[in-house]
Amino acid sequence: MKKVDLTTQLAGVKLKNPVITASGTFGFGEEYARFYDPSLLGAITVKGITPLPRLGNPVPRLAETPSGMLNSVGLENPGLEAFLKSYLPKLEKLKTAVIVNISGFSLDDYALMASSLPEDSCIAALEVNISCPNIKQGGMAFGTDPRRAEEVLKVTRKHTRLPLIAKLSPNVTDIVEMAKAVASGGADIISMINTLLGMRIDIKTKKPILANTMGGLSGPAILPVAVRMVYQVYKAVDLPIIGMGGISSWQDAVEFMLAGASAVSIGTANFVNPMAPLEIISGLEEYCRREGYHSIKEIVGLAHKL
Amino acid sequence: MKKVDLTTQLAGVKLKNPVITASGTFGFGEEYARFYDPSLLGAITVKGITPLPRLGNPVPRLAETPSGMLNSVGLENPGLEAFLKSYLPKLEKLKTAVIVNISGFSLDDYALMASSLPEDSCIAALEVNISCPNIKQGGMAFGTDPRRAEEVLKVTRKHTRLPLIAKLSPNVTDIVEMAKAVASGGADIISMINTLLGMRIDIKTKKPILANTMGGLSGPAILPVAVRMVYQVYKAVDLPIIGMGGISSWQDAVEFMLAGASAVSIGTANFVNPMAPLEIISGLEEYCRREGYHSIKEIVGLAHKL
Amino acid sequence: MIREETVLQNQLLDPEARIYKLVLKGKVAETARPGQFVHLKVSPTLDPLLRRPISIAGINRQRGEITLYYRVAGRGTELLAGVREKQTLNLIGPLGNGFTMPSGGELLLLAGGIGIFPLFSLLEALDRTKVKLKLLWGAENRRFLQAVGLKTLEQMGVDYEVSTLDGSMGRQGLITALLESYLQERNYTIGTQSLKFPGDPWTKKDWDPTGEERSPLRAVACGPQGMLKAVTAICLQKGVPIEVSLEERMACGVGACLGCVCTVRGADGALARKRVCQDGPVFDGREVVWDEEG
Amino acid sequence: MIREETVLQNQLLDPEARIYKLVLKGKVAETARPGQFVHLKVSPTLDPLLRRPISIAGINRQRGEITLYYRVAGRGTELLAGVREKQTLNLIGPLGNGFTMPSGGELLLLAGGIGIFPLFSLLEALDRTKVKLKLLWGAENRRFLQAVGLKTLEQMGVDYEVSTLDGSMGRQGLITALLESYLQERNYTIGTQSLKFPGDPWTKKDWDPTGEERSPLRAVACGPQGMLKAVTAICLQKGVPIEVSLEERMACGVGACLGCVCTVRGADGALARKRVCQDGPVFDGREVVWDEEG
Ligand SMILES: Cc1cc2nc3c(=O)[nH]c(=O)nc-3n(C[C@H](O)[C@H](O)[C@H](O)COP(=O)(O)OP(=O)(O)OC[C@H]3O[C@@H](n4cnc5c(N)ncnc54)[C@H](O)[C@@H]3O)c2cc1C
Ligand SMILES: Cc1cc2nc3c(=O)[nH]c(=O)nc-3n(C[C@H](O)[C@H](O)[C@H](O)COP(=O)(O)OP(=O)(O)OC[C@H]3O[C@@H](n4cnc5c(N)ncnc54)[C@H](O)[C@@H]3O)c2cc1C
Ligand SMILES: Cc1cc2nc3c(=O)[nH]c(=O)nc-3n(C[C@H](O)[C@H](O)[C@H](O)COP(=O)(O)O)c2cc1C
Ligand SMILES: Cc1cc2nc3c(=O)[nH]c(=O)nc-3n(C[C@H](O)[C@H](O)[C@H](O)COP(=O)(O)O)c2cc1C
Ligand code: FES
Ligand code: FES
Repeated sequence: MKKVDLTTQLAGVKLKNPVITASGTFGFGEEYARFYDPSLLGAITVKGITPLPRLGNPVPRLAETPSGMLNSVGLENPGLEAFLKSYLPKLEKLKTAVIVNISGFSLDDYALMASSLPEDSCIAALEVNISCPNIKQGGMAFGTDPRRAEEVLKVTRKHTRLPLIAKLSPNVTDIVEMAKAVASGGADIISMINTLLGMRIDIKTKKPILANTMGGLSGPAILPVAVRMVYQVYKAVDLPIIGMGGISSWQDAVEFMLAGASAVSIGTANFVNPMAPLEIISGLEEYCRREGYHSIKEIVGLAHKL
Repeated sequence: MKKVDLTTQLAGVKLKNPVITASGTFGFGEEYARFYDPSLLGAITVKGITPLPRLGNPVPRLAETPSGMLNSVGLENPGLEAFLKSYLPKLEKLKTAVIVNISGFSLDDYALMASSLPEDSCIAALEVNISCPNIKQGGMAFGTDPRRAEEVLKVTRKHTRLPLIAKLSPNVTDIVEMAKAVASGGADIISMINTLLGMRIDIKTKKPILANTMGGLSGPAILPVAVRMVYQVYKAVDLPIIGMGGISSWQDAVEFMLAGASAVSIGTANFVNPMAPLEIISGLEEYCRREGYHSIKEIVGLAHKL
Repeated sequence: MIREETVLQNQLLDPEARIYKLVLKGKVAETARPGQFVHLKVSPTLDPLLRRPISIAGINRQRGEITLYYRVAGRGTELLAGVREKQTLNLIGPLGNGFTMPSGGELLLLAGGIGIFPLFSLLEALDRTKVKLKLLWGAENRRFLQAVGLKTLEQMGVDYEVSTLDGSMGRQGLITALLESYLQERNYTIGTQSLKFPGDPWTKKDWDPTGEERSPLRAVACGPQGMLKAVTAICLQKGVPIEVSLEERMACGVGACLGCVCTVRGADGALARKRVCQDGPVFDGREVVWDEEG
Repeated sequence: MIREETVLQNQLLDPEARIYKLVLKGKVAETARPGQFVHLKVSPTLDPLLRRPISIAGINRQRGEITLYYRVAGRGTELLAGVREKQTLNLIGPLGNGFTMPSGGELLLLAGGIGIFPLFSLLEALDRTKVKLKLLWGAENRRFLQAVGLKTLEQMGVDYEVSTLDGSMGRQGLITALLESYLQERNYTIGTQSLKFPGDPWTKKDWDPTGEERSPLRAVACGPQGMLKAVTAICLQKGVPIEVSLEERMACGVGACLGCVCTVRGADGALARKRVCQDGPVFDGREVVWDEEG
């Protein structure tokens, strides 16, 4: 039996396979090392970093929803300095491609982070998060206005030679317009989708469950919205796509790739089944073999072609 | 034990209880009569009507998703004339308030339907559907552009004295902006949400499952998005709200009412549990009794107050 | 109509094709007719959300039992396979129109693969002292046929012929070949002209052998869509009236969602939609428009 | 860490409070420590999606068994209640840090309602020839206490006092009153000053009775947040070191999602977050900031 070529090329970024773990769901790469060696992954994406440390929002930060969950973590993170000093050296040892997710409250924030993150480390790319629904200024506001999204990308682009991934918010009327904006801002890759804005109310206390009232909806529930958006953007914009949103099985991953994703990212599924990313890697390989493809690249965007 | 007052007043519309069945999920009121007497409901909403009969989209029109489903029925309906001649007389006999959902491809379409639907029949209100994701012109396009949404409401308003319900699409960046637009266009009531645009791909055939490629996502999966939007609109706009999107239990219905809905509409849940609307009516009553409310109206919007 | 029925048996018949036999005790048996189906809830949770339609393959009114056969096709039927005896299953049914039951003449049953299942209930219910029966069954291979129903057919003493794709039993090839030679052998002086719709409006008479009957032979078919289309074309061309049992993805199962429609040509010649769940699943072969453009 | 364990018992203890005892056989028992928890998958489908954290209340290393007690609180525990013997349950565990195990002195256990459960495993594991034990338990009423654990406590020969809200057993009122009189009666010359954080940095010594010990008495508490806050305040004010087992809504259970944090005051006096699942669930009472503004 011939081996299937799982290597994936995203703009300049080479991955050993197309399976990535999503920002905010995989800590800083160590938490899941008790289950398997993270170097088996195509890449890992770390929790969103901001220039200064953040405590994030108060608890409760989580609420379950049908086939999904809400979170309002609010970008709790150690800040840029501590990331560089304490986390990056440990990430270096994981021997896997690292994507650093950066979030800001102003254009300067993005500029600062882009210029501070080293270009010659395990960092394979920066994921520019313009879509976090859990913070008040900045965050999603950048991700729902095409002009501001373009600006964020332009500024970030100026301050680093690392490949830039623009992470899109699904909370928009026209995802294609947003994708075109970040493309013209200089994004090399598009990742999508971040969480949908949602909320739940506790019928006993009659208050919102989340201390922050609203939160980001993730998990299988949002999969059909994510597949649709990947499909639309693949058709309209000529950049590689990292697809995510509710992927919990290799079948889901295949669906995203057929829709046009060159790689996939696994988020909420890690919480339910820590082995999901590895099961997805072998499921993708097996699917290609069974269907007679020699390389995983052959299935990208097939749903547009047949 | 004192009886709880379930009567509900929506603008001019009086309902015996706040539980309505959603357009497109309850046929023309007869289909579920084998399970219970539809006059027990607060109101029923009929399938979206257009001026001319429509065959709708080809099959497959349905795809299941985690805790949800996609449909691309595409407004199959008998047309205005047949509705008036064959369906309205039968609806009259159901002895329940009827909401007629009207869809159009142009402003003239809405004007025609508004002027043709009788003001002195079982029709309690018209629901102006500006949010159907399954048709190419019109439909959702009206529902994602605030100016056009306002225009549709204005034109419809001119041609009928029936109360107007504006049905909002969730596929927008800013739901509050849309709600304000339909309010200023003359809507008496807001109903929300229609379906989220989604798609699925068959990994065996590598083609979209729905013949129409994309479809509308409904069911429990979308509940947190719907609750969030009802909450936002209640805060910003002073019109009564009919809340819907994924309601399958009385607990869900309470959540919508606490968020700000004066009534709730049950859609996809009918398919899974035909008795859901009745179970929700008695659950709401029991909840009020247990929590010490004399009238269901007291719980509307409580999540904003405590 | 919404019922909790008790599982008496849930048995794997064919490990390769993953086909199960499910026997349920409850009220559906009281009113069920051959060709109808039940709409099953396969999980008590919100996922998978929708019910699953399964044909009623056996009806034992005395014992209050129905028999279903199902193939594990995806997540829903996978969960169904895990259901154990004595558990209950929530279902809606019986639903749909069912087959027309002839009281005489000859009935030709055409089954493709697991399309045999709904035909079992028809076989069971027919008065075979009055109606002559012939069954043609096309499938993958011998193993499938044996696991799924040959024994049942033999016990019932049904006159049948089979075809298999790999030639491991009966004639090699498709059921269409079997059907064509059967009609040729019998050299029916059946329909003198081909049947079509409109211009050949459907009348109950076609199915009433005591009336002035054009064709003593009628057919009923169940199987994959391609097979139904092909056998319908052959039958109508030879003037043999045919009923087909269609499948379509369903949500409500009761005619409310318009999810499961098929396209038909109405008496006025115009295209129209019918709901497989409520107006079917059994349709007159003449009215079905197989390709929407047609 | 991800395991399929076999259900040996899933028994309803108290029909009114809906409390169940669940005994599982598998590998968790090999390494589990008192105060840790397991993260259970309650449905094979995608809904409910998340795992449920349940404390380990009993560890039998020889037999490879753990015991859990759970209250039916919502959809997830409702599904758990339906699990039958011989089925398997998918779980991750053991997770969390567990209680500090003293090797001498006196340990005061403070339980609020079902907060008794994780304390069972501590009771079981302590060397009671070396550590003096006292348990104070506050609950709703006598029925609850009897159904949930009094028998177990008596079999173990534990010295306990209870309080009930309705006065149906023990002292009427809250556990705080019980605690205050206990400390008063004993008239401890324990901490001469109240314990706080920072300025009173946490040292292992507090828990090491062989060292130069300020307090021979230490406390461990588990129960609702309000009770934990109150008993912590009392203990610290009297100079009694206390460990508390916190609860918070969890997604990952392994420290990756930052969903389950609590607020702590670091050694530098600044507020910081810790993860209940990974850095806890057991925390030093002095570091916990109960109200974020605090
Ligand atoms: C009237 C009718 C009678 C049927 N009778 C039988 C029978 O007796 N035995 C049997 O094995 N099968 C029968 N089927 C097909 C059966 O309903 C599907 O195989 C089953 O729904 C697949 O569900 P799943 O969850 O295993 O597959 P999935 O692929 O996971 O299902 C996903 C969704 O697609 C739908 N779906 C998938 N395949 C089909 C299909 N072929 N037809 C309709 N919906 C589908 C499911 O209902 C579900 O909503 C019948 C279908 C219809 C419409
Ligand atoms: C470390 C830890 C140990 C625990 N040990 C026990 C135990 O031994 N026995 C026991 O009965 N309960 C214990 N709990 C509480 C138990 O986890 C919840 O009662 C349970 O998750 C409720 O799930 P549900 O689906 O029944 O309720 P639902 O309300 O339907 O749950 C919805 C969501 O909220 C979460 N949730 C709801 N209530 C709580 C809660 N009180 N704490 C944390 N999450 C909650 C659920 O995990 C789920 O994600 C523990 C909780 C934690 C954090
Ligand atoms: C708990 C949690 C925290 C998250 N934090 C971040 C973050 O810091 N930055 C970011 O870009 N996305 C964040 N996300 C979004 C995920 O990366 C992902 O886009 C989203 O969850 C959809 O994928 P999923 O359904 O597979 O989880 C977070 C998601 C979750 C559930
Ligand atoms: C099969 C189907 C058909 C629908 N048809 C219509 C329609 O004709 N007009 C309309 O305004 N909404 C239509 N809807 C949307 C529902 O009325 C409702 O807004 C949506 O399904 C969300 O509610 P639910 O999650 O409870 O189903 C349809 C929904 C479904 C599932
Ligand atoms: S399944 Fe709803 S109309 Fe047939
Ligand atoms: S539950 Fe994810 S960090 Fe604790």
